[in-house]
Amino acid sequence: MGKLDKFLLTDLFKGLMLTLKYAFKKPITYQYPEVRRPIEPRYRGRHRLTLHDDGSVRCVACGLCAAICPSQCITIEPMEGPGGKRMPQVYEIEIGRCVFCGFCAEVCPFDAVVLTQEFEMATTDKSTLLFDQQTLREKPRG
Amino acid sequence: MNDRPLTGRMHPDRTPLSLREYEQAGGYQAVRQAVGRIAPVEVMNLVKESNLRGRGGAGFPTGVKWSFVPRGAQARRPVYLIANADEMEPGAFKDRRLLEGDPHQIIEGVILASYAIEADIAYIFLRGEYTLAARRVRQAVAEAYQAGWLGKNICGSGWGLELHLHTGAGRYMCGEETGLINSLEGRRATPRNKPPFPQLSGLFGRPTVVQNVETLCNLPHLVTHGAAWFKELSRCKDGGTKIYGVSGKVKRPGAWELPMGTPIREILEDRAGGMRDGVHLRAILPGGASTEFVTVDQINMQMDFDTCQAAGTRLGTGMMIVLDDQTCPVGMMLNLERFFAQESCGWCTPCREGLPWIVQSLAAIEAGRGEPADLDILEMHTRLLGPGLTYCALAPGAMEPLHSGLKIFRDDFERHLREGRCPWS
Amino acid sequence: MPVIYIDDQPYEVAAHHNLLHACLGLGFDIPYFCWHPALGSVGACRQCAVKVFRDEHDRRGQIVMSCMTPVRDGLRLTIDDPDVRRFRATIIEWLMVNHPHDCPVCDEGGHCHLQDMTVMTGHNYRRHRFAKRTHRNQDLGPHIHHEMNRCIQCYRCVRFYHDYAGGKDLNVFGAHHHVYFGRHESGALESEFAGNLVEVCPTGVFTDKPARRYYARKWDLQSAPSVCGQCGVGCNVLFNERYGKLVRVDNRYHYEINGYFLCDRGRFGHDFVNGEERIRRPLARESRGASLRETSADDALSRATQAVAGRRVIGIGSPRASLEANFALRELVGADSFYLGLSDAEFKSANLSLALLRELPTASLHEIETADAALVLGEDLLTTAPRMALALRQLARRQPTAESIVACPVPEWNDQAVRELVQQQKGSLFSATPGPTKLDEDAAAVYYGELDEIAGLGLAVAAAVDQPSAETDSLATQIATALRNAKRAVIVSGGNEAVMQAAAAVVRALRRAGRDAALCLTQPEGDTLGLAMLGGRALSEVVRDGAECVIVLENDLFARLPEADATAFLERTKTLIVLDHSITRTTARADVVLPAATIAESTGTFVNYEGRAQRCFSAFAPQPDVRESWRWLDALRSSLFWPTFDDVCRAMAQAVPAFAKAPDAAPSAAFRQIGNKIPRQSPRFSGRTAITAQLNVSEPKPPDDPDSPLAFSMEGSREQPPPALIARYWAPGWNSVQALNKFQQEIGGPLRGGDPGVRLIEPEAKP
Amino acid sequence: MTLDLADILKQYPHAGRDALIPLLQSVQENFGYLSRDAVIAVGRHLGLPASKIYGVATFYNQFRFQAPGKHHVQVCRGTACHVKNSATVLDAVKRALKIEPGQTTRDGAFSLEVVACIGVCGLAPVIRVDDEFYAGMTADKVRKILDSYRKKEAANG
Repeated sequence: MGKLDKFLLTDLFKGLMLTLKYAFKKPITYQYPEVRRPIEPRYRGRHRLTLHDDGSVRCVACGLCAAICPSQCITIEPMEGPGGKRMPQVYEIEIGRCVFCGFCAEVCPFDAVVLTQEFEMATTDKSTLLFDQQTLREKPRG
Repeated sequence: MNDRPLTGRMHPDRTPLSLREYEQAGGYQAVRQAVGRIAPVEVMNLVKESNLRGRGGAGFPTGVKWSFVPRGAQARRPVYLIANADEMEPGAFKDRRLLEGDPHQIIEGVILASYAIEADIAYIFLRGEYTLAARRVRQAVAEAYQAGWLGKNICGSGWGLELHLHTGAGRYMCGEETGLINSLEGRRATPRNKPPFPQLSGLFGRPTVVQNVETLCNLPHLVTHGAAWFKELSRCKDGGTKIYGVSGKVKRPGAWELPMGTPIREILEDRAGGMRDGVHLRAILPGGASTEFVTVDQINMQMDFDTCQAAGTRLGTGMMIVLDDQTCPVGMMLNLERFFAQESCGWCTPCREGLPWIVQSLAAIEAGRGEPADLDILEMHTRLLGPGLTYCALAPGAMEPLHSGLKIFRDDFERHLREGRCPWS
Repeated sequence: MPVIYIDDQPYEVAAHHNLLHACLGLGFDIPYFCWHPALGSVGACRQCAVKVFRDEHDRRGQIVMSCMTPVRDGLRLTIDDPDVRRFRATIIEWLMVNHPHDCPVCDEGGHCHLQDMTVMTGHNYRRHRFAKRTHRNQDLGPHIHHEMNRCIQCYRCVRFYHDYAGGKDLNVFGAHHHVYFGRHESGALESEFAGNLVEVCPTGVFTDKPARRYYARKWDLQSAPSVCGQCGVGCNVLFNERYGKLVRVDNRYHYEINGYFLCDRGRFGHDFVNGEERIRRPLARESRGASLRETSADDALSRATQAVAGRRVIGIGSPRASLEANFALRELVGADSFYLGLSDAEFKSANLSLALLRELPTASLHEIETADAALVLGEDLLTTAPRMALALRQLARRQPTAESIVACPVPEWNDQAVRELVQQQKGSLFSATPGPTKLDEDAAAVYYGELDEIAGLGLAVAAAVDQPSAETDSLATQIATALRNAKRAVIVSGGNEAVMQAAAAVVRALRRAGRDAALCLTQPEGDTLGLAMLGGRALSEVVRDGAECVIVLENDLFARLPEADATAFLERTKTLIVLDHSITRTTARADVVLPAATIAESTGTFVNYEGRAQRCFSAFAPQPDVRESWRWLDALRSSLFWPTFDDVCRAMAQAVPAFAKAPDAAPSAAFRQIGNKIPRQSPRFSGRTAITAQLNVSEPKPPDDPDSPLAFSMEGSREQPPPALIARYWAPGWNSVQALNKFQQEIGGPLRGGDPGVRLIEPEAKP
Repeated sequence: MTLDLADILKQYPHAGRDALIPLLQSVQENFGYLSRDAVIAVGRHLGLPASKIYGVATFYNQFRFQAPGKHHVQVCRGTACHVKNSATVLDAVKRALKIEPGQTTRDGAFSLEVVACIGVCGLAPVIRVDDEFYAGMTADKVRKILDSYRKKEAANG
């Protein structure tokens, strides 16, 4: 690099030119949260407990998801529901520990737990990261 | 000399021979000749020599079977002899004829067999539905006791025999010798594992021989006339005559006593009068429901144990079932397999679960809901319900008609699948 | 020993086994259902097919059922042949034709033999497309849940319940594919051993009904080896916990004692651990007359310490508390003030038992099963020691077999054939009891009479053994002849002193005659004999002695003393301190109640009827205020002597010579396997990090266990632990209890490394 | 009923287990079926638990456990009838009576039995109600015949 270039601040102007060039182009970043990025179809996000048509959970509390879970973040306490049907009394996922591997959904014999595309679970209070059955039943936002 | 020893002296009107009639026709002569006169072992050797083979279906040489029974001080008493009259195979009715027509003949047979194996107690295990036979045999047993042919000290020999009549409660499994023994003990008629064979540990854990009615009926004649005479009756190397029967759409269905080894054609055409008019023969189950089909081109086959086996089927009971061209072979097999599935005792897995699956598959095919995979399922069962793989011979027997049927009537099965209905319906 | 060739490799095997037994023993995996090591073979399921070859040139081979094929020298076979593999997979396919595939909701799921075998055979695709047959279930009472649709018709349940245990009310009904296993009408199962159906059934037809309330998978259970304290037999059990609740009690195999089976009292009798009556917080009252109130542990301890300090204190021990707890109490109050918490009759019988056991040899349950003759004097074993009654029944079943198979050679494992040979013949089992018992029908002869008459019969038998005379035809002579003819005889008694003495007289007479005879004396509770060995004064003396301060250890005085005596004694007591786990009439009168841990939550040593010391380990850590009794008692002393269990156990071994060997009952807490503790949880234990997330999202440290080599964790050694520390039966591919095969030296034989426990009493007379 | 239970049992003194099946046969012959009481009485006589007797009796085809109905319906399933579609006839009877073979309707009016062959193959497919044979059955005819029995029953009060 010559002294002249240094004196004329060529590099600076080159840089400014690049900035100027992009100033008139369409931006490539998303203005999250106003603008939301499309999510890939096989994205694995927050869990959801699927329901029967009558609103009861499909889950029979067999315990396979809890057993397969590599981060051991699923807790199930089964109970006998109406008509002797087996169902979960407690179904909790401690989402803060979840690695979103999707094994739980994979292993479920009834497709009762699925991974949705929801990913916005940030919080300032760690204790809210324990998702109980009610939370897991809700339809994901968006 | 009489060439129909078993049935020759029966009344044409099917009334039974009374004790007096039986004795006048030479009955109980064999007992008089043998019991106390010749050693039991000699009687057994005579039977061995005569090549008498069991008429129940398996065709095991009778004398050899008896030779496994322990004798003398070795034997744990009592020793039992059981006459197997639980004739339940579809299409079989030969024993009924023998029991109803000449009840003393079977009693004499029982006495001789019991003497040969030194048995103390004998049973006749009769199919429950044979009420007429039960009445006649019961009467005959009472007469025989009265005349001293049964009871203590027969013919002054010091040897005695008790004979009981037991009517079955209806299960095909009671025809299997160990199933029969269990039933007689008042248990469920599930078969037993062999070994130990019943000759060593049978009824109440004691030595027991189970023999078919027809086999036993041969004994009095065999003892009276000798082994040479007996062998001459036959047209093959097995001795004696055989009761052959035909059922199906023939002109004169029935049963006849003919020399062992009579060809199918003679039985079918000379005796049964051939097929009914307008009906054509397609295949024959030569030995009853649990034997392989033979086709029309094998009709000259001699009906004896070895020839049948060489031809890939079995002599079985010798009561043939004829399949004609107006009956759906799939439907016929469905009917047979439903019988076997119903009569499975439920002890071993392949038979208990396999046979109902076969029935479901056949029923689906017959109803036009079959799938090509069903044929593979059926074929698999014919392989895996084989001898040694199941607990007893019921399932392997049930597979025999299906095994050959799948080959012979392959086109008919495929037509069912193709047309989605039974072409005969 | 014969040599068999599996895939051309030679193996030595025992001659009297069947091929399945031998191959499993060699470590090969062959799937099976109807065979059971204790029940023998019947060849019903056809699952254990292998291919045998005529000689080394035979390549076609023949498929046979390995369970029905005797071992013989030079036998060549293969387990891994395409034909047999296909056949075995098809057997599963057939069984699956009607199996409901409801594993997710089935209580057996996760420890199901059928699941294991399905995976083992590789069957995975269903080709049967028709309707399944269904059955109605029955209500079989409070203990067993019935789900008939899952049945695979292996006939094990009836063979165990009916043939092995002598139950009358379970049977098989119907025929062909409608075979039904159950009662002839709904109703509670009557057998004392019905609970074993849960383990005998290879799938979920019979499941543990109390455990169903908790719906826990085997892999989620935290378990520890323990001992049943319901009677003096000392059967080995596994306690299984989840969420702080005792979920299920399983059989823990012990070759010498309970083998494969437990009685229902042991299996279903531990519900008090979760009971409403449990004391979970220390209780104290301000003054006499005030009511008991919950208080803190510190407060309760300080009250108790104050009451104890400087006073004469009486300690009352307990036959249901561990040796260590009783020892700790004795150390606290001094040997002179230590009273055995036994009723008068129990006291006498326990001391007499001890004296007799020191004189004459005794027999384990396994030795009873394999003896040739037995005489029961005075005891209704089905109520006092049910598992012993089951062992005697096996003697009665086995002994005529031995005679029959000489006459007609049949292998002993060929169950049906053997039973056919034996018919109704009964073995040399004799019973003399005050009234009819369920064991009577197995006995060759039965005698009913008052206890003194029974003692008289015993003495008459002893006399007849001494002087055999063929002419008299009395019952005593008949029994004496049978006992004299036996290679090994066992006399069972208990309870009444005179009867026990008579039983001992029979044993002595037999030994004088040069026969091998043993004496078995039942004990009413888990540690009765241990208490007698520890030694102490009779409880009847306590009423006379009295004291200002009394400590009662896990005992209810009203059950041991006459009502008036107990009331009077407690009236005179100024301060009553009671340690117990549940509310009793004694705790209701206490001034301080210290909540004791139950057997499922504590580490301790128990001594069974034969003087065998056995260790129990806590299956789960007790709640914060609940402690093992020896811990409370240690805390009552001026300074802590015994921070861990090993300390108290060692101190006891030093102080009491009879217990010198007690520490050897199981490895000490210092035991490590490849540097690791033994985990109480399975590697699949679920939700570890999240299980307490509702309290705190940070995962807490698992509780420490300074008392044992076991850890309250899934982490630790994955090797097979020493037998006293086996917390679950699991092996790769074997999730059900049948994984036990992999823990035994020989199938149906002792555990690898020897059976746990140590006998503390050496009789003078050598067996 | 010709004999009562005690008389039947008296014919089998000191009987063992092997007398079980003959004994059950005579009970059924006299009463038409094996009642719960009869089974228990037989059990007491032979020293066998009821479950064992039921275990044996349910194995065999011969034994019935419900009292036969006022009208006993037999459906033939022999080969001849099979060929002429006796399966649909049986289905129709089962549907009309809402019972399975071996059972009796709740009002005790009908019982159903499947027999291997009635022996009138010329009339196939055939059913028999009490002593009356009905030939050439179809599902429709079955319904009508059973209805007529019901009506007769109602008319008789």
